[in-house]
Amino acid sequence: MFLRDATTCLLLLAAASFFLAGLVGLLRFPDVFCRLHALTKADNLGLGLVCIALIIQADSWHGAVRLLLTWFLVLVSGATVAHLIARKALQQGQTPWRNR
Amino acid sequence: MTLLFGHLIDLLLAVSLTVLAWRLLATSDLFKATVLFIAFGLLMALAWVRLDAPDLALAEAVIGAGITGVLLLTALRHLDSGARVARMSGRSGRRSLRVLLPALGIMPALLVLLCLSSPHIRSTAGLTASVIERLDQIGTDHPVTAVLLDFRAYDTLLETAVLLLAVVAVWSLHPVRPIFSPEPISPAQRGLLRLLLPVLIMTSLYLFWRGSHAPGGAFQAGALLAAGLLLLLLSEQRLPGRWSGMFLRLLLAGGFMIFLLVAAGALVGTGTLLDYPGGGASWLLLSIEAALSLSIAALLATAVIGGRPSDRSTEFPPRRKDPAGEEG
Amino acid sequence: MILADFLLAQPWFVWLILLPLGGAASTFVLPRRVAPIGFCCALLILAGAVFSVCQLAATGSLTQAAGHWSAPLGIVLRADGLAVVMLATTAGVGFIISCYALGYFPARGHEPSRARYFWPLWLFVWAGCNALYVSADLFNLYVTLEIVTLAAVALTALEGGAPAVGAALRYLLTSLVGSLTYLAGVALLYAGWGTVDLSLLSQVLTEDPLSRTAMALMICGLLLKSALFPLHFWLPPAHGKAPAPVSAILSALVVKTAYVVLLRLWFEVFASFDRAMTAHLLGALGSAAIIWGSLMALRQERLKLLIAYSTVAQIGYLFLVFPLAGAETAATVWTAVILFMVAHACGKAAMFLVAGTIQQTAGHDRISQMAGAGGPIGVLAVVFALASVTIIGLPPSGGFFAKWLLLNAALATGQWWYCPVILTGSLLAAAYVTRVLSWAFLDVRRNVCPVSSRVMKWPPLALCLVALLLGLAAYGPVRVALTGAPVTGHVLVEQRP
Amino acid sequence: MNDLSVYAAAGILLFFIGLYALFFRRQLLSKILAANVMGSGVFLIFIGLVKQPGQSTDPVPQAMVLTGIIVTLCFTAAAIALAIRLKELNEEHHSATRPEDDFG
Amino acid sequence: MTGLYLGLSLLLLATIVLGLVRILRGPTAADRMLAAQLFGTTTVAILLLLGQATSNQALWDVALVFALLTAIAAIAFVRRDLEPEQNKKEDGDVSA
Repeated sequence: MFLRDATTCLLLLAAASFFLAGLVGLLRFPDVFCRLHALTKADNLGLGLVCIALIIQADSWHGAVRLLLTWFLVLVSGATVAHLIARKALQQGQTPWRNR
Repeated sequence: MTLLFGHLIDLLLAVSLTVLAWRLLATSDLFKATVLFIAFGLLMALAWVRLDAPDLALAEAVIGAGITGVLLLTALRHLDSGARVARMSGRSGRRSLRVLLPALGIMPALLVLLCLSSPHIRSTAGLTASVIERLDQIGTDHPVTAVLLDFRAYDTLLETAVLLLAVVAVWSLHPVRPIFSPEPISPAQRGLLRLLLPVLIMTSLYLFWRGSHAPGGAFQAGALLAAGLLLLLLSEQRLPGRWSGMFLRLLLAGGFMIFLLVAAGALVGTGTLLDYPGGGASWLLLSIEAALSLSIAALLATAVIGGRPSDRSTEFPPRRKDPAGEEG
Repeated sequence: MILADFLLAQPWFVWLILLPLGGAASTFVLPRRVAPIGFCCALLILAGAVFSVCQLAATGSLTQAAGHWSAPLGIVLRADGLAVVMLATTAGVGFIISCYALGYFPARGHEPSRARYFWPLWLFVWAGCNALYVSADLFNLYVTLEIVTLAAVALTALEGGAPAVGAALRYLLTSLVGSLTYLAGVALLYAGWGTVDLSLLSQVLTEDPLSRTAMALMICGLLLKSALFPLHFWLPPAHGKAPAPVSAILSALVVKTAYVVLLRLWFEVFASFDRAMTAHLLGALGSAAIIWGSLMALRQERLKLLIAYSTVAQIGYLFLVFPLAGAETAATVWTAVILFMVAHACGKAAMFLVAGTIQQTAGHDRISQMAGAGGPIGVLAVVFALASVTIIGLPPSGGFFAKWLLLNAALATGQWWYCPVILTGSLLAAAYVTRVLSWAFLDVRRNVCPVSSRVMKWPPLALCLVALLLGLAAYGPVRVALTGAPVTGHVLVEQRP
Repeated sequence: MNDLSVYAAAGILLFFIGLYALFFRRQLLSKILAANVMGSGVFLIFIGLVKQPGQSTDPVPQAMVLTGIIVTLCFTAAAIALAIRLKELNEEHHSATRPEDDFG
Repeated sequence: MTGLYLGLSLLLLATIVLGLVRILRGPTAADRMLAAQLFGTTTVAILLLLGQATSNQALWDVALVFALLTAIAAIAFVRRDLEPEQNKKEDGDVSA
């Protein structure tokens, strides 16, 4: 019981740090292509950790399945949308930022 | 601790809703306003959750984040070039209204004070108890669905009329134009559609089925289906010409007409409007709901497309022929 | 015999909601048969309204709880005198407008889409009006108001030009503000007293800041929707630019819907409140509307705009009711306002329909260039003149009788200053009507193209005859109007010193 | 005074912000958004005032707000269709009469 | 545990509020759309946590619906056609 709660705590704290990282990325990265990483990597990972933390707490299998399905959908949508937005930005003539 | 966090969430939500509304209405960049409005919808859904109204959160999620978003983003193409034409033609009165400014500043403050101090607020029990009490007389055990489809079914009938009316009004204005850009669709988008659509339909069925005993129901399921239709539309799927006539109109009006027929049948049979036989047999409610869901999906998607299908049975909505060319 | 019993036993006031709704849906599904379906529907509604009047006269007051769920949980429909008079007026005026529309929107013209969408939208307006009159539930009233508004907006835009679409958009946004403000008031009332039923609220409502705020919000919202001066800015463009039958619908019927809700609130829900200040404010705004609307009408260059401003002025009379409704004059003003609404609906609809015919014959509606437009037709001039009689308020019209009752009430309550306002309004009305008549009908140069179809000539005549003779046969309508009315006392036909 | 009153207060503010913007903004889309914000404000007032802490929310206003949300969506769709039509008509008019004068 | 769930929801809500700066600042339309997309993900997380905190399973349905619909606005954004960014002139604030 204690172990379960402790794991959940740890996972949630980790998730919080990923979400914060995503926020910093969104605010501080120099252009849209960099910021897309905040969306696709940090936040989706954070959500994944939240889902796992809640699955540990879940007492029925269909709750767990719903959580996994939610994460999966967000993951797929996030990846696709990042690709689409990047493509659109390139089409509109934005050039990716380079650190010179 | 728990209570404090709850309070802080409520406070933060309320403040950010207000600030967001102010920012989105103050900007003159319409695209920015639209994106802020989508974010506003997200926060509204969270507010409904905090207010313990998951039905409203569901509706706000589908309508605020999904359908209104598509509606506004699609409309922007026609509206955001140049503020001059997109401006109301009238000019009189606005200057004189400025004198009302102080009143507009003081009134909210007064109203807030009043509502928070009134002894009547929250002293009445409301109707929760009487709804719960009568739930076993009817064919559903989710209170909101019971109110929508039985206790205040007449409101719902008229609301469905408003939905149909909105489509009639939109269609009366102009023939449909091609609404999306003709450039090729990314294969990733097609892949996403193939993945999302089955899940979306399943979820919609699930919401529909849950509606009889938990948050969900005909409206949310229909709106979710409408979002699915819009996703199809965004991927260049169209209604073939032979279906964009009578079939489409029957689909749009079907839910309303069935509801109306049930109401009229009850009026002939029992002399009372919407008095379901057998105290609201669940199969009857279920079939009304099913027809309503389908119609609502079609109505919302059609209202977003904005424009009537042409008389010569062509695809609905039409394709844009020339990538660089004129609209219409 | 069985059939007759069955028909008489039907709750016709409920059928009057379902019939146009069904008609609207079927005309939408079958766009090639709109005119026959729509016209049959109008006939059925007319018959239903007649039945309703008979039932009301026989039984007193008609009520029904939808789905057998009584208030506060369910929605109660209630047809009292006011509701039935309005149902009958709407049915009569609506039937005539439907006849006229058969000629105005030819189904086989070069622009079939206008006819195709006029009918479903018009039937939606009709259904919304009927549902509104019989509703006894504040939230249900909101939904019906929205049906009427949305359909009326789409009808306004049916004309197709940029001015009409702009006017429709402004109408929509203004109405939306009005109904949301009204809804905010409903929310406060529900939060405080846990019901939205009119009669339950009138029993439990206590006068305190919360209920007074709710009252203020609801009244403000409804004032915006019923276009009382100075909130009338959206009305003239919308009514002036719409197609003629639509203008008739808007001016004769739609404007009065919000006002009917206001009457119900004032005389029923908030009846026990101390509202002298509000009443005087509404009376002052009404007086200003009479003077301002008439003066603006006098200045208009376009016939339809002139009639639209005349509507702004006539709305003002409706609001004189609030200050004049004293303890012993309540029944008098109640009767007066109902008669006034009936007379104005008939007269104004006739005027707009004539204006539409003139516009189609002459190709424009500029008053100064309209010389002779009515000449070769004759009947148009007669109809317009007869309709003016009730708008001005000359005997024996319904307008005269209503104003007479208002004057009596003003004297009986010692508020003599409303008398000059009413009289000035009549004089100004006479002035602007004479201006049209002198330009269009007396200066006959028989050089305009001949009149269009017959259905556009004769139906308006019936309307203005009704308006004209209403004053002579006022006993019936007055008796119906006072059935189940929330007022008591006598109708002061004669002012006692 | 309790924790949920903040939503009612926010609702009142949203109502007035929307009202203000509706009168003073000139772009049509802003006006339409303002009406939506007003609507959200009214709905928040409705539920925020009715909700009692620790109890489930009264289903009757929930159903009413659901109806209100759908009705507002219908109005939004109609208003946007009207706005697009108005802009089209104005453009036709301007390109027909004064093609050079197309900048505000 | 409930305190932790609510606290984390509060934190996530705060990241949304701070992230609004990106929508307000832009500078390009893609940036704004991207930020809105990010909020969708965060909202899903908040809903899951609130659902767990109040043990109200209906909120997970709301989260599922959000997860399904996060993509739709962004897809509408890329599918509408738009003049290139440079042509989009910032109109002066017309509210004055």
